Amino acid sequence: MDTIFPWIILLPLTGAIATFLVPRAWVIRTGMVTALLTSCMVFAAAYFLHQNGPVHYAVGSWAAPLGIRLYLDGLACVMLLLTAVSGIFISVYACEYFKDKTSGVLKREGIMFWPLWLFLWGAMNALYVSGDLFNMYVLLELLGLSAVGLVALAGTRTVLIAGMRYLIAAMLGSMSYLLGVAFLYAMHSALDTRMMGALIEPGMGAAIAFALMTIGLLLKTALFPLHFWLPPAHAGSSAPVSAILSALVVKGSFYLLLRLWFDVFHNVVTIPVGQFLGALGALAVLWGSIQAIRQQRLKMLVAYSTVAQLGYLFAVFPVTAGAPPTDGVLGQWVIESGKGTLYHALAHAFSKASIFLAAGIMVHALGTDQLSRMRGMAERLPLTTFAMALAGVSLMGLPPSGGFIGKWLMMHAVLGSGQWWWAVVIMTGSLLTAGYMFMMLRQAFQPCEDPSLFKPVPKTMEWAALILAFISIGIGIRAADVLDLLMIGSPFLIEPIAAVGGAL
Amino acid sequence: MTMFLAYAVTGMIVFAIGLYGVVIARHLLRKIIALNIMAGGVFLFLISIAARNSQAFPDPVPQAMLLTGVVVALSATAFAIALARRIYTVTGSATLSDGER
Amino acid sequence: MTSLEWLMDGVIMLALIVLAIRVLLIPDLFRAVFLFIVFGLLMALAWVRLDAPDIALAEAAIGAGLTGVLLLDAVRHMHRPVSPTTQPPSEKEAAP
Amino acid sequence: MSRFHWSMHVVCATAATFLAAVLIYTVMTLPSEPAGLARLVEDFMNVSGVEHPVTAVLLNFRGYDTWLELGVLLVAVLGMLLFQRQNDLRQIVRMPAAEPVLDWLIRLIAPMMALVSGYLLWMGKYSSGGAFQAGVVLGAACVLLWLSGHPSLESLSGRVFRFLLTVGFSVFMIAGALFMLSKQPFLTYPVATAGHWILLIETAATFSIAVTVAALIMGLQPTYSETEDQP
Repeated sequence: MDTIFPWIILLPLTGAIATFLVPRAWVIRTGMVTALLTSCMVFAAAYFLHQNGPVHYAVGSWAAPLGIRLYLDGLACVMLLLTAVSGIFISVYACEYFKDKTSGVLKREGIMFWPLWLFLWGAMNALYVSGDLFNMYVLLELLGLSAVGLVALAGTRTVLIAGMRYLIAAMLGSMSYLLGVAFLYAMHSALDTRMMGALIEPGMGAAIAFALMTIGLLLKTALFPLHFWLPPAHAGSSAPVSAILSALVVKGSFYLLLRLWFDVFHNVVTIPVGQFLGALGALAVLWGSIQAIRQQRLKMLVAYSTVAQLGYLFAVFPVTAGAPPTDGVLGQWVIESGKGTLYHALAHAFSKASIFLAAGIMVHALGTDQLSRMRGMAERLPLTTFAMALAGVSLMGLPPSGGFIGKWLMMHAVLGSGQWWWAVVIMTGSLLTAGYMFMMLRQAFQPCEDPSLFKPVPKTMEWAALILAFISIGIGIRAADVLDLLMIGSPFLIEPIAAVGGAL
Repeated sequence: MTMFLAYAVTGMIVFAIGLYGVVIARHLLRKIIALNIMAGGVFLFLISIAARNSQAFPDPVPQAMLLTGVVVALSATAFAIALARRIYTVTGSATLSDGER
Repeated sequence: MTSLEWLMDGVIMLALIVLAIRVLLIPDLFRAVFLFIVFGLLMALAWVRLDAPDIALAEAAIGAGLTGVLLLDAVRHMHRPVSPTTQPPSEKEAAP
Repeated sequence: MSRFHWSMHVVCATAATFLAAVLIYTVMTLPSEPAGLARLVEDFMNVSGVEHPVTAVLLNFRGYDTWLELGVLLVAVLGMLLFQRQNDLRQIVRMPAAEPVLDWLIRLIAPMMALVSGYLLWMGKYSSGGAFQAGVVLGAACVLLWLSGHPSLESLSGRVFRFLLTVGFSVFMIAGALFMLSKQPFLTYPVATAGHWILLIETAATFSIAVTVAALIMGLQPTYSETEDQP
């Protein structure tokens, strides 16, 4: 296992360098080869994890307080798989998307897309396995910069302004996170998450560090009050980039929040903090869905849907904050809600990527993503509409889709732990999601007056979107073994974790 | 009131001033300058942590963090300046005109 | 800590805070960038006082030097009207 | 100042002062004599291959961070190239030849700066110095050459320019991955030759930082095809 582990990070970054250096004709080939190799490496890592359990990996063979420790467990592995699977299909889609319609030659953006995308993928993989607080800061910055580069790829006015706003929000978030890490180091002279978790004790310093780091990560996850930069950035950028941002990038900072909450701050968090985050999540769900229903453009609708669906992920915090470490029963609900949140993240990633890719196909074929112009899409672009419908099913949470499993586990946990009001929010949110999904599909199934409007669309783009939608349904059916993989190394334990010690 | 505490407090004040500047500024370059001042505040705090213990040499780990932080802040600033100039070339205005956030 | 050292540290700290405020509130952008460069150099001086000479060298070179040059260049270019004709940068007051 | 209503200023100012007060109070409660990792670094100094603690932490104990940070620098240049719609610096207008006094001065200073950069790089093992300081000094030399009309980075061909940009990041990665063949974790230098490996990596990093720094400055200058560049 030790030989494979770092290749998850090395391969995408090598590919990024290669696509930057090779001549124009070779860029797509190098990019696709890197994407395939990285996915194989991630699947191999998942297989090894399944065989012999979680892995602690000391970079440079220096022990934790001094060196940097990487850690792969079920939670990290599921997120790696999420990035790899959606990454493959987004890459296939991007090969076609950036080709010039007439000459078939790669446009300028297509060349710059690959290095930035592979840097982002490498940063995501490194972020999921990182176990060191300062290392997470550097990776967050690398992720932010390459994401802003991707947003501003098209170079139009709206995209540049959205990219600038995103960059300023990302830099504010990183600075606040770094100050939190500085406070933690000032108090306990350690940077390793597990070690810090063992050393930390509730107090003013720990509370301020927690608040700073959480606000920084909330700004990067675009949770409700801090989401101003997300809709224009996700809607304005080109289709594969919006899919990358909505499905993958926002989940990276949410994953960090989850890691910090369970590994580092588990005995610092209090019930009101959990309720506060849950309330923000609920507001995001309601406000995002209402905004989505009011949108006229498909990509803005889907972008606001991202703001809403992110709100669901925060249901895990009130349940966790309420559960004292020693209480076995409540602890069981925490694991249940953790599974629900992860499953919702997984299903949301696949279905949101699929819808954004489908929206890209619509813009490719019709030249606009105005909802009113979607008439007759079902007739002219059957595969794309089918992909949108399937992804909508998963977003709404209808059985047997992955979204349903996620919502079911969350509801189960929330009701089980006695905080029934979150269940109300989840229900209304699903209703509103159904609202804007059917609003979108109703337009597509209108009779088509003028078939000549639709320009031909490459088949690989449609199949990429469709397969992603099938996957988001498929993980609902194969839920059992995904959940087993997730629970390796029991990521959602809440009793104070013993100092790293023996593992190295 | 050791030297560490004095500089740490200054760092915090500079951080708050920088944050205030980022929110208030409308010109993109001013926002970038304010972000750098904010970063300077955090780095001053980091350096004063390193100088706290009075052994032979100061704690090298925060200093290494600092050097990495300075270079990361530099690359983020250079990126932001290139983007701001591109926005100026494309839109002719050096502020995020439509709706200030 | 001799009183002389305290005086010097006090001056550096006060200057850092006052400069930080001045940089953000000064109307002219050129002067703001110059003040920011001075702020970077003072920061490097503070780090030398906190006995981190090599990091101070890096901060002076990167923080004050490089960021200052980039900002100055950006301010000079951002004064020009969008179509870069050869006439010198117009003296119109930069957007505050 | 900005066209905000004055109430916005007051609100933000009070919020900032409140934040500063909270942070200052927290700083007061911090332990003033903590353990710190200085002693731990001291114990491992003999194994790290360099004498200067900061360089040891930067390039050996936490080399992974420094490697990723070179990646961040590379993404910054990628962004700059993307926004300037260039692949390299060949389009940058070369400055007119400087008058003789400046020209003679630059001919004297530029090699001196290269020397200082080499010195800083070599001193990184023993006292303050290292890849970043050396790289910035070398980068400044390139910019000075360009400013005074001498051929500098804009005379490099696209491929060489891009190779120089990525050489620091790639050498660091290759050196780190090399030892994985002998079943060592990533970035583990053999103790005996650790110093040499670190020097090799620092040299490559100096070159790529120098080119990155110069590119970040020169890349934003007007290009030959400025008119064609209008959107």
